[in-house]
Amino acid sequence: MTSPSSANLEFVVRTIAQTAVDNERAFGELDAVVGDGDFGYSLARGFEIVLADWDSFDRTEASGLLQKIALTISKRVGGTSGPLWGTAFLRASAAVKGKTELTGEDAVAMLRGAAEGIKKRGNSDVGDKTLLDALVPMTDAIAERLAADPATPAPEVAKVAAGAARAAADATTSMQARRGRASYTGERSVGSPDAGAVAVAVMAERVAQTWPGSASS
Amino acid sequence: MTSPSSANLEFVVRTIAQTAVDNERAFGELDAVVGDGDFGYSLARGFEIVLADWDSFDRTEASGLLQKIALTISKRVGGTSGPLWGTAFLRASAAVKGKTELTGEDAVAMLRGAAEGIKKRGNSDVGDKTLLDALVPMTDAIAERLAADPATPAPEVAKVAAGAARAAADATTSMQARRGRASYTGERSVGSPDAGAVAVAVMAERVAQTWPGSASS
Amino acid sequence: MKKFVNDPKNYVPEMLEGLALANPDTLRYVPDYNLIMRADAPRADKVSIIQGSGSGHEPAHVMAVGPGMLDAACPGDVFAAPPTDYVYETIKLLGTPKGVLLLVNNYTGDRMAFDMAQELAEAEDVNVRTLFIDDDVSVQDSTYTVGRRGVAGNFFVMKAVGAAAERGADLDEIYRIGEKVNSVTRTMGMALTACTPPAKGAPLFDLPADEIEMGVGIHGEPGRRRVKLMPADEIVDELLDAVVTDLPFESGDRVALMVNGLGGTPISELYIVYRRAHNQLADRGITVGRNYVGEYCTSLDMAGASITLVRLDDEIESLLADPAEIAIRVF
Amino acid sequence: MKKFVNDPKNYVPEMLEGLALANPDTLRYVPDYNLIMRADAPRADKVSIIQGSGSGHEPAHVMAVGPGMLDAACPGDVFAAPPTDYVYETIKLLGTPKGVLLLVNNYTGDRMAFDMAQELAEAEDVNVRTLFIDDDVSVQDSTYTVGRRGVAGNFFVMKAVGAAAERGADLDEIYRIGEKVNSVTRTMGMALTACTPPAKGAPLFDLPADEIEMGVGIHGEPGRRRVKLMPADEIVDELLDAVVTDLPFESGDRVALMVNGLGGTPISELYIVYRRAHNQLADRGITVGRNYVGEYCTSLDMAGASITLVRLDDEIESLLADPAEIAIRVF
Ligand SMILES: Nc1ncnc2c1ncn2[C@@H]1O[C@H](COP(=O)(O)OP(=O)(O)O)[C@@H](O)[C@H]1O
Ligand SMILES: Nc1ncnc2c1ncn2[C@@H]1O[C@H](COP(=O)(O)OP(=O)(O)O)[C@@H](O)[C@H]1O
Ligand SMILES: [Mg+2]
Ligand SMILES: [Mg+2]
Ligand SMILES: [Mg+2]
Ligand SMILES: [Mg+2]
Repeated sequence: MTSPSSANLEFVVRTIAQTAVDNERAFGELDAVVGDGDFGYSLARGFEIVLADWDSFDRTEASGLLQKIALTISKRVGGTSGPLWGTAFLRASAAVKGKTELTGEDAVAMLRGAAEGIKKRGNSDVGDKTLLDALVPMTDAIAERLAADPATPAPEVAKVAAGAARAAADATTSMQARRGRASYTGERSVGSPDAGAVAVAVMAERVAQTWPGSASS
Repeated sequence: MTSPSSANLEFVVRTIAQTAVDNERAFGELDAVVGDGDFGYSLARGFEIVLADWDSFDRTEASGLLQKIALTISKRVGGTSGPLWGTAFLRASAAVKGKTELTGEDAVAMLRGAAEGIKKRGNSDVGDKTLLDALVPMTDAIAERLAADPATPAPEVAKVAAGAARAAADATTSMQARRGRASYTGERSVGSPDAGAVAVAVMAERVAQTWPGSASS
Repeated sequence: MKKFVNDPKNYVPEMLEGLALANPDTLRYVPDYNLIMRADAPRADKVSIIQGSGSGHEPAHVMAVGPGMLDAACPGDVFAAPPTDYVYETIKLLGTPKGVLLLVNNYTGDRMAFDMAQELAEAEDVNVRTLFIDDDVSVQDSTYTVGRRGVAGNFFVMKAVGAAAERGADLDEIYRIGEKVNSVTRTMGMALTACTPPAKGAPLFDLPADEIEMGVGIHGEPGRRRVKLMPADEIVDELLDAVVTDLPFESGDRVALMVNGLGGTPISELYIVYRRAHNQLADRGITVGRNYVGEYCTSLDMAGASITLVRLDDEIESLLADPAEIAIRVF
Repeated sequence: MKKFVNDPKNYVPEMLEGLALANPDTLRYVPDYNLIMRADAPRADKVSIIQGSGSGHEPAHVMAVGPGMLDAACPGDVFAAPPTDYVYETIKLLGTPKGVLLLVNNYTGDRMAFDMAQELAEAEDVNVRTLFIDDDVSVQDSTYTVGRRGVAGNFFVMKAVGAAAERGADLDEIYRIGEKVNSVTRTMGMALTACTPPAKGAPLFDLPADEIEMGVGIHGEPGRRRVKLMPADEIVDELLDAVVTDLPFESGDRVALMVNGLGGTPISELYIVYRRAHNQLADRGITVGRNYVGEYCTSLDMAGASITLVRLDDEIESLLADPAEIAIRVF
């Protein structure tokens, strides 16, 4: 795998941000099924500022950029998503502190850092029917692929990630929520996918589809 | 015409009361078009008490019976209809004070008394798109028929009354309301008949259809 | 029909019973005449103030009974004036040597019931005056109609005459004050949705999802015109313009501004309305001396709002500022 | 969507602006942090009380700011906890030598935002304690959930700690009182209709014309079960039974009873609910010492209601009876 350069990181982050903005309504609808419908709104309000302020961010260093985004999110995003996604970006930032060139292992480390941060902040784990149930399997799939073939090209890794995230997000449908607002509904949360998990999958798919130079972009 | 006996008066009054109770919803719907929808409810609440208390009423004398009904209505019927219908019965009562046998002229006198009472109480007149626009033409038609043939049998008079009331009530559709709640809507009151006028027509029709010994009963 | 209702015929009595249970020391419910009165009324040293009207406008008027406001409210069924007899009995119960003031919103049914009841009571030597309230600018006053309707502005009349009565004013003085307040009070409302009278069990009129009714009456009577849904600020501008130009209110005036919810609109939205109204008045050079945001005169569960302005002078402002204790409260 | 709204993104700020315009002498709106605070806060001789939560529950909590209740409210967007940063800035603005008490309804997002903000503020030596409110009996408390939700019962905690703070109590004492009130407060609500968040522009969930949601959350979260529409009395019986048996409240208890409207239900219906609840409590030998009928914690325009009981003792009752001056008012 060619190391995910700073440009790749910028691409991924911007794509996540753009996906959040574009899917405000869709993500909200998903959250409305057993939640309160504001997930799309909350994410979009934060990430639209990320996009608007993008040019003012110092992007020379990955860790610094991620920290800046974490701060923007904690400042402007409310709900459960503000602290969770803010923490996720902060931990991703910490995982690559001081690095100038990013490798595939760094990508995995950032994602693992993000997941650990969410677990701690949310007092939650895989199996609780949250975005962790897409994020963690996706990270595992990336790590596995890179372990099998460290030279896997980045667009290929992105496709693996997207496939794993989508399958995992879909699989949340049969789970019962044990964290977040959806958990109040007990068994009634079974039968629809978790909004946060789907958001992770949609973001990963968009990243894979639009990866610069990728076939399907 | 055979003189409308006390039994005939009792039949007419009971039929009016029963019609009001049976048409609570229908009369309410009519009032909802440009009014506030409570006309059927108001009438029904009063006339259901008239029916319930019927056996306790002293019915030996027409005037006394009508006065009793007037009192029941002022006691229990609210809205515009309470004072108007209460006044109408009170004036009808006054028109036959002291009489033991009722004639066709007495019937006309009672109806004219009722209409005059409504006009005075409501500060209204024929042409304002109210129940007067059915009551007055109906009374005129009865008076006319009895003038032409004083021996017209009662069921026949009832049919004449019903036909006139219906035609007049239908004709209120093209009128603009100048009294009552419907008048607030100005030109928007044109296009639907007045609830009060229709009620008069429906009552007259029921009287005609169920007149004891009448063909269609 | 999605409502807290048992038998629709008991809607009003059960509400009144609940109100009395919630205020056992201060209010008395008289089921025979469908009446809510102050437990300590009538008081010989005070004019009694009675407001009657159809129900469905709560807190008006049954929840406005208490020291500094009404001595009694005499409600009819939903949207129906009370029967004459109940009004008459209420007047008799509340009669005092100083007299009784009847506050009546200007509707045909209410006028007739109160006129008849006043006549009956006067025949028994009760000293009664009746004040008609007609603040609704959405209805053109003309000889072809029964005149303007009384809507949320009735709150200000109740409050001012209630305060004056509490201060010990006599009947003529109180009547003068009430008439003055009514003469400087103007209101216009609009509906986002229809209301559902419990006895009807369905919306009183059809209002498509993208239309609103400007100038609606508090009984769901159609208003001036039906228009497409607009942003809050545009709605406010239209209501306010109708109200301001009617009196007219002018630059330099000091006013009370009421944003009244019609029953189904949450208070958050009422403050969005208030914001615009306040700012628009400031632009016109009109100062808001007192403001009222909440539900004062509703139309069952109708979503919508009305805007009322009262031109203040020292006398009115002082009466509005007097204390009052009624059932709607936070503590 | 039939609402008084301009750009849905400005729903909350415009409401707060309206609230501040309506209370220029007593409230201050700080747009940078979406904050409403007492104009005279912080006061060095007094613990500051802050409540934060999503918006859409008005009058909770921005309209509960004032002497005797909150010193500030820190609302998020509709149904979304405020951003951590805003909470942090609010704590700093309201910091006093006597400390700050944060009142937080027990929801994941609110807990996290307030936890993080408290950590940040403590790092700057502000003395902060956080009290979580969780009165909703419709959610079973278990290790598999995040615990009970905080709903309308938060009013009683705010009122009691607000009164204690005004009396000069110190932070630990106030915290003790707040915890005690929370521990004897139980609520359950139900929805007749869904609510419509302005940003979504459509009802949050589908509730057929003949179904209701028992145990609904104040953010439109589904409740215990969906059942066929019932008469008011049956609804009340089910809510009350859930509340009474949970603590449990027992014969001989003296309680505060709150019937809280969820935003779209008129006060007339709330008194129909009150009537039944009061009578049912009497049948159980439970005395209503104080009652509250109206809107305290809403869910936008949802039609529905919740019933809250608080077991009173002399201390709680005396704190609830203390004066307070907040924006929701009649005069
Ligand atoms: N404790 C938690 N840990 C991890 N993720 C969570 C937790 N609670 C909620 N989530 C995620 O957040 C999403 C909801 O976010 P959001 O709508 O902002 O929260 P809220 O419930 O406060 O409205 C859920 O779909 C879920 O993926
Ligand atoms: N001033 C009036 N004179 C005569 N009839 C009237 C008058 N006002 C209303 N009506 C009649 O009363 C009917 C409405 O009665 P009702 O619904 O009880 O009145 P409200 O408008 O008080 O609800 C109208 O359809 C009309 O026929
Ligand atoms: Mg949500
Ligand atoms: Mg009517
Ligand atoms: Mg009526
Ligand atoms: Mg939320």
